Amino acid sequence: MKKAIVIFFLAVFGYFMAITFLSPEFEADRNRNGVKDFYLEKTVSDLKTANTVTAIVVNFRGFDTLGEVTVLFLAATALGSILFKKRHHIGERTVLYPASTIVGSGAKLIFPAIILLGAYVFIHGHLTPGGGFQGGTIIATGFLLMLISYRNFSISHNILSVIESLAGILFVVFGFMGLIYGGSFLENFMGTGILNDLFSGGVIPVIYILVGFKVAAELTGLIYTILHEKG
Amino acid sequence: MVGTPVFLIAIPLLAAFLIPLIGMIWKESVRIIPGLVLAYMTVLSASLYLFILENGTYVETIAGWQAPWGIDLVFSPLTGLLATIMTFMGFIVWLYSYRFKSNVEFEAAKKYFIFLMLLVAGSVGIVITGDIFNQFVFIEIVGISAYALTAFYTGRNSAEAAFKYLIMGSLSASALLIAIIIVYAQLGTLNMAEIAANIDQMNVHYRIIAMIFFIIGIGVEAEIFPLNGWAPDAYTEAPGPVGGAFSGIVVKAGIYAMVRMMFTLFDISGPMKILIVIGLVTLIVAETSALRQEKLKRMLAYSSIGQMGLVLVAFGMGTKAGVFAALFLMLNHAIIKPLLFLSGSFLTFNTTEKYISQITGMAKKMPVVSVLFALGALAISGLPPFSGFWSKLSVLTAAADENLMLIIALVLIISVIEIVYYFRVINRLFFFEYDESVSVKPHKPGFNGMIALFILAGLILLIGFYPASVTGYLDLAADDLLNTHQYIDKVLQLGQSIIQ
Amino acid sequence: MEYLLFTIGFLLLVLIGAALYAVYQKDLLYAVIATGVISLALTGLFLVLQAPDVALTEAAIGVALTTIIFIITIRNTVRFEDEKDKKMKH
Amino acid sequence: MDTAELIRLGVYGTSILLILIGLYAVLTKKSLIKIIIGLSIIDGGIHLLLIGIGYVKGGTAPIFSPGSEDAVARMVDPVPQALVLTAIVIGFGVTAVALSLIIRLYRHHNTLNIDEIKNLKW
Repeated sequence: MKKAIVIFFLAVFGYFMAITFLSPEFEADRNRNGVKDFYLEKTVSDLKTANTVTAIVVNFRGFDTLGEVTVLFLAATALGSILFKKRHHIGERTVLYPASTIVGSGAKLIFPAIILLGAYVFIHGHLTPGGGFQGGTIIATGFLLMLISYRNFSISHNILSVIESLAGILFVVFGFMGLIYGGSFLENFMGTGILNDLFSGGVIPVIYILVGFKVAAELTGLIYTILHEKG
Repeated sequence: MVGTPVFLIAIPLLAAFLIPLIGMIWKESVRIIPGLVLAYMTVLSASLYLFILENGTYVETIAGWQAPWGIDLVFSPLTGLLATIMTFMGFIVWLYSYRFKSNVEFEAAKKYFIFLMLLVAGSVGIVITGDIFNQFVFIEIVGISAYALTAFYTGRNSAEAAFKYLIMGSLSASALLIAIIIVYAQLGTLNMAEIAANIDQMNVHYRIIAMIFFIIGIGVEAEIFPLNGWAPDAYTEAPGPVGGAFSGIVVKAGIYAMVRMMFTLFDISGPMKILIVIGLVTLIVAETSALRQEKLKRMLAYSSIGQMGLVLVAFGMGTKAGVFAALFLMLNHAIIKPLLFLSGSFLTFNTTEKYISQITGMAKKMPVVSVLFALGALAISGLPPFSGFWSKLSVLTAAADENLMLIIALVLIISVIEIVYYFRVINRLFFFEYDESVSVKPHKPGFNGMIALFILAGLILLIGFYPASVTGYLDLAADDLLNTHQYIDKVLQLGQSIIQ
Repeated sequence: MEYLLFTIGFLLLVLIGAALYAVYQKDLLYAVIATGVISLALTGLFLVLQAPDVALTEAAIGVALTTIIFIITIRNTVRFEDEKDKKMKH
Repeated sequence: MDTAELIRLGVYGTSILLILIGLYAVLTKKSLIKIIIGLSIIDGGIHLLLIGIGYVKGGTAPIFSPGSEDAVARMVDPVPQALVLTAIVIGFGVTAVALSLIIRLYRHHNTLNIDEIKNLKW
């Protein structure tokens, strides 16, 4: 009975979705000259940033990004709060068996490469695909690999928390510097340089690198917390 | 001025990132900094509000891009009023919970205050932002803080209440995202003013579907029926002050988002009727449920949902008087409900179940708190001469202007129901003998908590005896909401539109 | 163009297949791996649909991190949807 | 029907199907982990939908390489991509919180079956 209701509901929902998105009018009525062209044009002419997505994420819609790193920060904090135990001893990591020699050495071999890749991705965020989020998550996966391969590989929670806090504070401070030197919060107040140079785009790469540090620290901390949870 | 609207969001975020760092060195700071930040936000918001009352709506651009292209923050008589109320209530809740968990873990207190601060900041963000995707981000900030606060006590049911809230919250966030997709695909913009200016270029079918998704997406925060299943559990399981924060801050932000969407974004003939229907259903279901509750906080939660239904009904009338009445109701509710939650949480201190029967005869043991609770109960059920009376009266007059006899009758019936269930509690509180086997052990309420309660009670009496002290501001806010053209003109200052 | 169409069609089929498998599979570990496959297919699609930034994010978050936190949760709780066979936990 | 139309219908149709499958899992499944899996499937569908909105036939990625500054007309819409980036990260945060709640529920109830956990009324 319950299933019948659910399927009926899904059918209605699917019908509405289908008539919205699948009808040819959806494409025909679309207004193509929205904000898109403006962004593409200004990214090259004003911001000198090759990657338009980065320009949008960090500059045009930078406020969203500030909110987004806050969401991650909140999630990491919430995880600690929800899994909080009265007698808080750092439990054994939930890795049942130690990794085999092959996995262990492989992880050791790959780990620096992953970190390097992550750093490359977020340093070149304004030139090539990628950026702070991508690089940060790649670095977090590197730490994850080490955490699950070695039972006694540990990261200081305090250091993670310091990195995270400093990156977040600097992000907001750069926003305020935009307010002071440029006139509005998060404004690109530095010289933008030449398109496709490593040092171009003004404040964009700086902020994206901060985002990278923050995301990497937050995600690593998050995984670390949940890995030390014994059911 | 001590800042611009963006400070209302940037400063709490800065403080949230700073607290773990300073907390390592100076433990007490995790309690003090949030209080300072909330106090600063209140002062800033109030001074900005007074500033814009003289100089007109203030639109702040972010990252230096004019409104249709960048994100903008709109500080108008309406949003300013709401932001001031929210930040002030946030400060009150902080004041109440300042000593909260003082004897327990430092880590827990740190997290609690970070969540509380970001809850307030996110709610203010929902209100003052001028961009629908930015609003989505703020809704998520509020959401995650709220889930974490609900699950704060490691009791048995709190995780479950939070989980229920999380499922509904993230489903509705998905609906909101679909609505944003439809609007962006059709109009190529995310700016509210730009959407409002060009909404008639959008196919009517898509407009209606997008609006339905918007209602689902915002409905969870606004506690409309049937998306409010999370509320009674979350209010019950969350720490006492958090119930006050939810009803005083989060719900207001949800209602604002909904109303802004209906009045400004989607200009469909008859959306007001939708609001009235949603509001009436919410009102009736919630108030009849409140009558049946055995637990104090569940009853308060249902009462809160019912009040929000009434607010939507008043907004749905669509007239100046209706909007004025709705805003008046929101203001009163934002003051009275936290008072009820906070004093109720003193009365049921340290109990897990929080049954109404457990407060039997507490008036003899904790007279001041009981009197304050009774004051809130009388005010919210709309008895003169307290503040609730004036807002209910304005709803009735607004309905009478429009000849909506059904609404008048229903509001009167609902008021009777409210009086019945609140008097049930008051009766138990004052006219029953204290029974040690049933009732909770009385305790000495904290000094800071009592100050918070007295401030709220003072406001209730002030508005009750001098309603003229606030009606002027509410009048300006109502004008602001109804004047869509002015909103569009102010935000798109140069008069430029990207869509020809 | 045919090549593009074929790639997209294949990825879409993988998506739907993996989603159905994830919903119907009683063994949660397999279901979680299937969600990882969904993310992988999405990564490919984002790449084909000219969104390399999103593809990178989805690859790191969707494929690696989400899957691993799901697996850790399963390890800490139960592995089977039915839970009748409690001793089969791990 | 030309290629662009086929791609468009396929992408939109698949994302709607994904959303429906996810919703089905959320609404009918008894296991809490299955519910969260359903949520992440819904998220995936919505992200695909957003990317589909921005896609133009024969478009290139919105990244300028040296000498291609005039390629603006052929680029796909970068805005939905930025939105998806934000949405993915937010979705991950919500998933992590949900899973930690699940771990705590299991600690208390020793089960993840939604019928056995419900001691709060709906």
